[in-house]
Amino acid sequence: MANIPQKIIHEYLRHDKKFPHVWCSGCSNGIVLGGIIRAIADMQLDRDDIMMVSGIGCSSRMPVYVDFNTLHTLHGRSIAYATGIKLHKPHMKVIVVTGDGDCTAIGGNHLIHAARRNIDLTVVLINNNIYGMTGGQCSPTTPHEAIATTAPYGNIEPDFNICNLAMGAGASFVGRTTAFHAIEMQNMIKDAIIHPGFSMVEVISACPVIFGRLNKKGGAPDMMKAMRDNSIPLAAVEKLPPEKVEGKIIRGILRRDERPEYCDEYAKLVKRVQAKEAK
Amino acid sequence: MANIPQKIIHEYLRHDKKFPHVWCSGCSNGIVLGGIIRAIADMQLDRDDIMMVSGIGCSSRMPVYVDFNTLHTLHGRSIAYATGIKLHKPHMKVIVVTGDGDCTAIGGNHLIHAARRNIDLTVVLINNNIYGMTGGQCSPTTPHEAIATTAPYGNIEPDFNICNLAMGAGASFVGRTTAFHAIEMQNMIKDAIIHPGFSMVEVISACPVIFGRLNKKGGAPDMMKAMRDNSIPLAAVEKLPPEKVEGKIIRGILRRDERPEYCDEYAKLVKRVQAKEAK
Amino acid sequence: MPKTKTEKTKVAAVKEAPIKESPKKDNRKVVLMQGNEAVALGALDAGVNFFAGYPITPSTEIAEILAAELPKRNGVFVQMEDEIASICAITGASLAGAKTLTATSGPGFSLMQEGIGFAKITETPCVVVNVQRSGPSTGMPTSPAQGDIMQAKWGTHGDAPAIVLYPDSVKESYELTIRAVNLSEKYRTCVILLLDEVIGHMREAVTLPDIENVRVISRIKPTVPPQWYKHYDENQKYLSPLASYGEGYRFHVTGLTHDSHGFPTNKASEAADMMERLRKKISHNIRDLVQIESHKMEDATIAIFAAGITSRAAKSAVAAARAEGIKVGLLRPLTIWPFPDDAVRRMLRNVETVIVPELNQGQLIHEIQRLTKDKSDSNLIAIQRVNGRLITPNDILRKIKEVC
Amino acid sequence: MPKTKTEKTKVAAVKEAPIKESPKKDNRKVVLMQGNEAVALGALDAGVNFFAGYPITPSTEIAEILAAELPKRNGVFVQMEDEIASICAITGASLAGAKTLTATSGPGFSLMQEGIGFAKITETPCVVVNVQRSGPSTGMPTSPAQGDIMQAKWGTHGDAPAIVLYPDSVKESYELTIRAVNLSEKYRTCVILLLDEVIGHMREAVTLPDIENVRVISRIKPTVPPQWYKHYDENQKYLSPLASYGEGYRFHVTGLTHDSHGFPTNKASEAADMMERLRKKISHNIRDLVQIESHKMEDATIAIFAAGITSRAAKSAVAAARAEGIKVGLLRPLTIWPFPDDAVRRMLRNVETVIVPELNQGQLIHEIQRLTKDKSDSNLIAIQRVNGRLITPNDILRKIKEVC
Amino acid sequence: MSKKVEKDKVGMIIREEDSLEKMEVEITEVKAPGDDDSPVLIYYEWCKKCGICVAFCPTGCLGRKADGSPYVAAPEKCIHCETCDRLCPDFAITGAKDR
Amino acid sequence: MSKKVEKDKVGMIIREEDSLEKMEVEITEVKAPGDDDSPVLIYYEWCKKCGICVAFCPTGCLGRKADGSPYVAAPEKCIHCETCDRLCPDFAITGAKDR
Amino acid sequence: MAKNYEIRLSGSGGQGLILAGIILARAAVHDKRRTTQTQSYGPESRGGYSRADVIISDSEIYFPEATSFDCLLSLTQEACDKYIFDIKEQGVLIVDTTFVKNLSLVSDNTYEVPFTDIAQEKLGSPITTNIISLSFLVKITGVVKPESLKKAIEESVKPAFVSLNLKAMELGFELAQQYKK
Amino acid sequence: MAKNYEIRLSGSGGQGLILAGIILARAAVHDKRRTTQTQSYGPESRGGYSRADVIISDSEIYFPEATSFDCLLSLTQEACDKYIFDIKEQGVLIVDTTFVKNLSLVSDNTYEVPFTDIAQEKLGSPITTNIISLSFLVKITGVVKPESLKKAIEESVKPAFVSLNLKAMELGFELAQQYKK
Ligand SMILES: Cc1ncc(C[n+]2csc(CCOP(=O)(O)OP(=O)(O)O)c2C)c(N)n1
Ligand SMILES: Cc1ncc(C[n+]2csc(CCOP(=O)(O)OP(=O)(O)O)c2C)c(N)n1
Ligand code: SF4
Ligand code: SF4
Ligand code: SF4
Ligand code: SF4
Repeated sequence: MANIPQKIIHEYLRHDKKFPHVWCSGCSNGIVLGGIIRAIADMQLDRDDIMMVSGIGCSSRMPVYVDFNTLHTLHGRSIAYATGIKLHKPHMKVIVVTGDGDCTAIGGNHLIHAARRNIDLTVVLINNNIYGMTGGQCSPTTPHEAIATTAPYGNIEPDFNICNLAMGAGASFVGRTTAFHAIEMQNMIKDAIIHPGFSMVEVISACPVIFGRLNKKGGAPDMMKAMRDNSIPLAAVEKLPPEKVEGKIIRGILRRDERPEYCDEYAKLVKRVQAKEAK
Repeated sequence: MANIPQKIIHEYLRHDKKFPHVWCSGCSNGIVLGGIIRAIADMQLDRDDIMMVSGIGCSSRMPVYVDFNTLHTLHGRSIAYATGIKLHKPHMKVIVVTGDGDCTAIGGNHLIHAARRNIDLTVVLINNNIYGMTGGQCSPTTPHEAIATTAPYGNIEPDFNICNLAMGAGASFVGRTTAFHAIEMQNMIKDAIIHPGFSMVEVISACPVIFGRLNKKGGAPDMMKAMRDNSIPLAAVEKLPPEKVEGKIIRGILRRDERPEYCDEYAKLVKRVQAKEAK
Repeated sequence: MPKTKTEKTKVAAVKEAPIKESPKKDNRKVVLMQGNEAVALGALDAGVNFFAGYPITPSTEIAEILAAELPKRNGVFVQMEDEIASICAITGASLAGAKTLTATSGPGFSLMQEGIGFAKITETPCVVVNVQRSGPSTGMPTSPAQGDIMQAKWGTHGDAPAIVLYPDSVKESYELTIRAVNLSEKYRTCVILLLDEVIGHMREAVTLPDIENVRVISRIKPTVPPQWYKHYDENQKYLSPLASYGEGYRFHVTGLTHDSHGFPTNKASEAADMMERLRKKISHNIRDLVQIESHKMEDATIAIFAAGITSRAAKSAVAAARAEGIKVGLLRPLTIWPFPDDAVRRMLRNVETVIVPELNQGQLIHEIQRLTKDKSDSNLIAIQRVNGRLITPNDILRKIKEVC
Repeated sequence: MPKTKTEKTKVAAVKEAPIKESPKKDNRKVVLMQGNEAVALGALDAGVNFFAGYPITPSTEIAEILAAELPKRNGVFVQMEDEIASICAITGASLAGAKTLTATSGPGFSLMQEGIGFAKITETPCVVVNVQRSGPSTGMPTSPAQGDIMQAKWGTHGDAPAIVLYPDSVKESYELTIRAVNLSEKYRTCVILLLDEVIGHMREAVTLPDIENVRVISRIKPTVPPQWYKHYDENQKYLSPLASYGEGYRFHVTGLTHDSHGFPTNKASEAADMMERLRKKISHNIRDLVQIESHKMEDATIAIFAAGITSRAAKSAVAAARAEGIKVGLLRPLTIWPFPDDAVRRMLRNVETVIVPELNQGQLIHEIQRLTKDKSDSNLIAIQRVNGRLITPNDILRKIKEVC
Repeated sequence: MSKKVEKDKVGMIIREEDSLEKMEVEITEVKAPGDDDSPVLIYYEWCKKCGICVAFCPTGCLGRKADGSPYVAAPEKCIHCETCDRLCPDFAITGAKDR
Repeated sequence: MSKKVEKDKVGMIIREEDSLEKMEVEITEVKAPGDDDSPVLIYYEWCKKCGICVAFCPTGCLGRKADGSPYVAAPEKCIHCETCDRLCPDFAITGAKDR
Repeated sequence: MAKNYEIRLSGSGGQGLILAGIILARAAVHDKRRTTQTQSYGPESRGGYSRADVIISDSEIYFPEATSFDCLLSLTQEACDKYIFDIKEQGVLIVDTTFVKNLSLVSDNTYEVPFTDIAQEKLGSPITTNIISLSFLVKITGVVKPESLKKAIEESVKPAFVSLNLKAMELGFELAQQYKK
Repeated sequence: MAKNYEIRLSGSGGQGLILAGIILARAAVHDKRRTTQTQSYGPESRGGYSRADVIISDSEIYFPEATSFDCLLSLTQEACDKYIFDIKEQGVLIVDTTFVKNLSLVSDNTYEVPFTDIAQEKLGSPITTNIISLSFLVKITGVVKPESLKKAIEESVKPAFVSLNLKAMELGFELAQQYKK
């Protein structure tokens, strides 16, 4: 495999799977997959210890392509499955790949409870503002007034600020970045994996074929440019006047707290109970 | 009925229902029911327009007792049912009565989505820190280290700050009070009903028979005293040094925003679409 | 246009034809549409004014069309956070007086089961459309299967009698949607419409009736003053008037076992009353509920029993076999639950062999086994396919030839 | 202590007795315990080391006991946010190598249906205990019913063959819990244990076996190197080795229709293979799976077919009737799904009348109808009760006398 | 009748059960120890003796009997603040002036 | 072979289907217009012609063909920033030095 | 078939009858006899109706609910009214006259004792009514050995309450002596 | 029973075959004939396999999927290979030689046209390949009237694209003229 592009990435792909992958031309899902792989490669983690779990959606098709332990579950339930795995095998690095619909519509309850428990999962939430897989229905993150097939006259619902939601639920690591900011993304995912507790990285992504077309956002490069131009790093927010921040995607690690991790706490409980029993 | 105590309350009770009600001696649920009735009486709302919806739990038994339109639904689903009712009959005042387990464990997803949509429901969340109905299992609001029948060695999970969760989800009116602060509660519920949008009032409550006994909290009066002594009004928080605030229940209206209400937005959409069609 | 002779014998005595015969047939519009589209239009024509749903292949078009259409007619379309919320929202809206419907597919249908049980025990009208896809679990979302037939009856816990309709064409999707809404209103229960993926996505020309020719049934409203109102006041046929929230009848509804006022009870006698009412309003109205098509059965010695898309393969096979002189007919249930026991028993009495093709591992066949005591197992022939492909006319024809 | 003569004929040929006979019988502990307690202890003795659940009457004690016991044995107890999360968590943990179980009741069981289908299609071992209460919907949470028998088989969408066990006593609750865990591991599927509310809460003296006498079956681990590993590599009896996550076998699992490696497929042939494997691993192992008790059936002219608590009323009735010289016996399925078709057919052949008492509006009766082609409907007698009370020995005795 | 009913019901909260008619609630008569001129009315049929009213009456107007139930110990002290009304979980007491 | 395959596959993304074996992915050969010494390698088999690499190459090293696919227009401009690597959703291009 | 001895303890939630049933069943186990104990209560486990059945036998017990009682204990009027007609002909009826004021059926085997009043009086609280009445029942009917009952009580109540409950047991035994016909 | 005319349009997702099928079915409706149109595609609606079946008849159509084709249109090699053997004896096969390079079966009724290349060349983009090939098919087989096809196209594509697609139709008709045997 001397001459193939992106050696690092290819090392982690399942070569007997169908490539090019299933995602549309220009879809950010592949970029995020690249970011996750690079983060893991950077850390030189043993791939036997990596568990990738997803729900249902375009983004949730990711696990099939990578040579980790992989589990493609039910729509909205990835975090619940991941919780079971992590609790039984706490040494594994459990990465949940999920879409905005998967994680915040049908799966919202599992997200907030994992955040509350502070169980050491890393949730990479690919937010393309739409249901891609099913062809363009409204998602809880579809912007107000945007078009979706179930919001043909423009969406009247307010969209979730997912990071606020996760923080409201008590998440100890919350970050937001975009597929355009690939290095930032890679590093943020790395930080999230390292973080001993629940972590969520929201990656703002482009679905050019469904969301883009419905909303006349141009092609993939245009949508990526929009990510570049409409986002500002957290560090810059304070320095800017409010009107320059308004409506912008704020990128960065929004929260990073040290809190007792759930599996650790359980292990301590076990120790405590057994010590008492021994007496 | 000249001589009965609490004339106002009795006017709103269903007299053919069993009284005394089902709740244990000293349980706060009755106090909250009183607060809701007083709030409604204060506003002189037509009882035909009042819809009370609940899930399953001790607290959720409330609707059967009051002479409103009442619906006792499934565990966790009260808000989803209420959403259907409100959308079809937007003129009704829809009050959801729910427990901490009902609303934040199994029902968490509906809570956050109703908050996001800003649909004009008033959620009165009776937080007794435990599953009362089923006999004392851990709830997402059971305090760390507290005893529950499913946490016999003390709860290792962190508890939700429900108000933060609701605010993180985008709720436009969020308040917290206790069953002890009955006048404050009554007024806050009134404000919440008046608020044109999603509102949630968390009422910290005492379950003396289950939570109290498991955790040796004394009788109902003791638990009510604890509410009095361990809570501080929001207004006072700023004036106090952080160590005096730490661990305290903060009471007050924590958020009250004006945001477009969902049924209104839908009505506008209908108008807009029909105007376009007419052309 | 020559028409194949197809005698549609409706076994049900008093058939509520959802479409009245129109006097001015020629003016009607012929439209090419999908089964899912027909469901959406049927819902609108039946007066559905509230839809809450969550997208899922292959049912999504129903939601998409209603999202566009309902606002035009003062109806509510709302996309909920999941299927559980969807069934709850339509049940709530129905209690507030709306005519409601939701649409989903296998995974969502499984999630709705608790809510379906609630609608049934509270006797709240609503319609759930399940456009079946290959299962179990996520399965093959764009492939057809008929795997949810038993689930449509038995999916929720406890005993909860079911009304389930099953069309075989785009036109019938339109008609049975109207009928489903009508039956839900009349019988105050959650009615289920099972579609095959192929029918949901298939396009056929449909002659839409003028709207004034559509027979729409709406719930009976109470006429008594509020104090006299009983939420479950059965009349002879176990169908009772239904008040709506917010209109002066401050009634109580609960998913607990309840008395005739709707208040919770643990009395054995009241519990039994409630359960009997739920059962009898179905079992005592079988003739009104059951529709079954009998196709070339008069002289048949072989019968095929098939529903939905599979019955169309069967019809092709029947035609081909008859062309070769084989006496074969088709029985097709339009109402799949309550199962048309009597009709099936009667109509299969005179045949020697029954072939039951279905896109699953054996569901209808169990019912036919139950109802054909006179036939040995070798005269009951199953054709089952679960690979995401249809049973074809040839598959059936081959079996017909094997047994004839 | 005189013992009533009860011949427990296990029809299944190779019965996996979960408890081996102990040589030192006298030393065993006799404990008064509840059915729910017995389930919890059975789970622990079977090696369950992971429980995720959500409280619900009347199953809660199972969770409560395991919350206390699992930490003592390095197992995990976690209370999830709901029943959906619970079934998902145990399935995930099982794929990571744990032996898992959850417990619930009707409403939670309905919510778990989607997840149960996922465990079945992915062939992941796990056990769901459903302590049945009166339904539908919230019903009467503290009252008994046998309303979820059909749901246990048909509750999830798509075809998904089921293994469902049904004990009739506290002791058998213990034994069948062990058996359920064993079968789930052996057959790599979600096994369901149905309890009656009365059995869950009833107390009886149970002689617990020494733990070394409990026969525990654990999944076969792969012996091939990771590159050769197929996640669904059937051997003769359709039971294939199962790797765990995190141990070098980086396999893929999906709820989509998949090939033998676990990767998604839309190929008709692979889809058919998968579905056939799911079906055949049950249907080809019927003799291993089915257990049925035959009680005084040798000379019986009347048979009662009953499960769980109702079979105990039946046994009382049998005793009373026999005391009056009436030749009546009882057939009781311990395995309710797969339904013991052959055994039932064979054992009912010689009786004239079959009485099927059950705490529902007719579930088992359908299966018996199907299997008794030789009997007219009037020789099949249903006793059904759905008012939250048990069918009593007298209820059955009365019917016996009516028909004898 | 007041005394008797009060006594009879100690410790007994009866719920509906088969073949027993629902317990009819009588709200025609109020049993206060003392007459109807008492500043505070207590409805013992509904009182569950939790002690909340006694604990939080700001003036010490209420006392607690041996069985836990409240009584008006010092009628003159009542300021009609309605604290007892609002905090009673069972709507069984009122100190309201207008009642 | 490279040219031919490239042409053949224009507009065609083939997915598995019955009775066709899964498409075998060949990753033994890289088709770059120019030789293997090109600073940028492009694997046209996987490229979906989204245009992202071209749009964001900071130096203008890449150009876009009529059919939308990228090519190395100005090899000398490549600074091996790996932007194209990271932003290509299909892992079809690399400007990495060490590859 | 050997005879079952069927006992129903009835009253309302919170009166501790289910615990009494468990203790009785435990005692039977100590007697090396077969036993089943079942119960029924309203959805509200506190305050609703409540009953516990115990069947004791020397042979296998099939149906675990008591259907006709060898002994009925009723601590409330409602429970008494409901079950009194299902007592066997020679069955024993024990009622707590603190609450049970009317008996529609009285026989030689009827015992009317104000258990709650006695508990309040002699032991300062009504909380031990269940044990007093159970011990009374045991002594009157002889269905289990007194030592077994004692052992069962010791196993079944929290250590802190053992001595109180044993006192209650003794009190029950004494009352039985007193009331024995 | 009158004969069904069965057509399968096959290729891959994104080639617009389902739209072509709908247009064909609409045209049949305009001809006042009976028709069914079904389709099959992979879970990924974009890029996966795709086929549309149209059956046109004068009598009731039972089974709606084409099982043996009076006409097969294949725009990809894979689709062609898969379905070619199910063409009826006198059935028409139309392939897009831009992608279909090998034909395992050629008859008098086989038409090999590089539709995609032609679309690219003549109309500047491959996007109208579906309409060109469909129009070709219509002209060759005469299964629907050209006017009906035109009407159906006008009804089925967005107003902005009508003229482009009508051009494509004309192109298809011309090609048919050219290739007609
Ligand atoms: C229970 C259930 N409901 C609905 C679906 C259908 N469904 C599949 S993916 C999806 C939405 C996907 O959206 P998102 O999670 O945002 O992912 P994307 O496809 O945009 O990456 C839906 C609704 C399903 N598979 N299961
Ligand atoms: C689907 C489902 N799961 C579980 C239950 C059992 N259940 C009934 S109430 C309840 C918890 C109630 O707790 P909470 O909402 O805090 O109310 P409380 O009783 O404390 O007022 C549970 C778990 C149920 N009824 N339905
Ligand atoms: S539909 Fe959108 S999210 Fe899905 S693969 Fe295509 S571009 Fe990506
Ligand atoms: S258990 Fe707790 S919450 Fe429930 S009624 Fe009793 S005191 Fe109130
Ligand atoms: S009204 Fe106020 S002062 Fe009077 S008794 Fe009640 S609490 Fe005490
Ligand atoms: S970014 Fe990748 S897929 Fe897109 S044009 Fe460049 S090489 Fe091709």
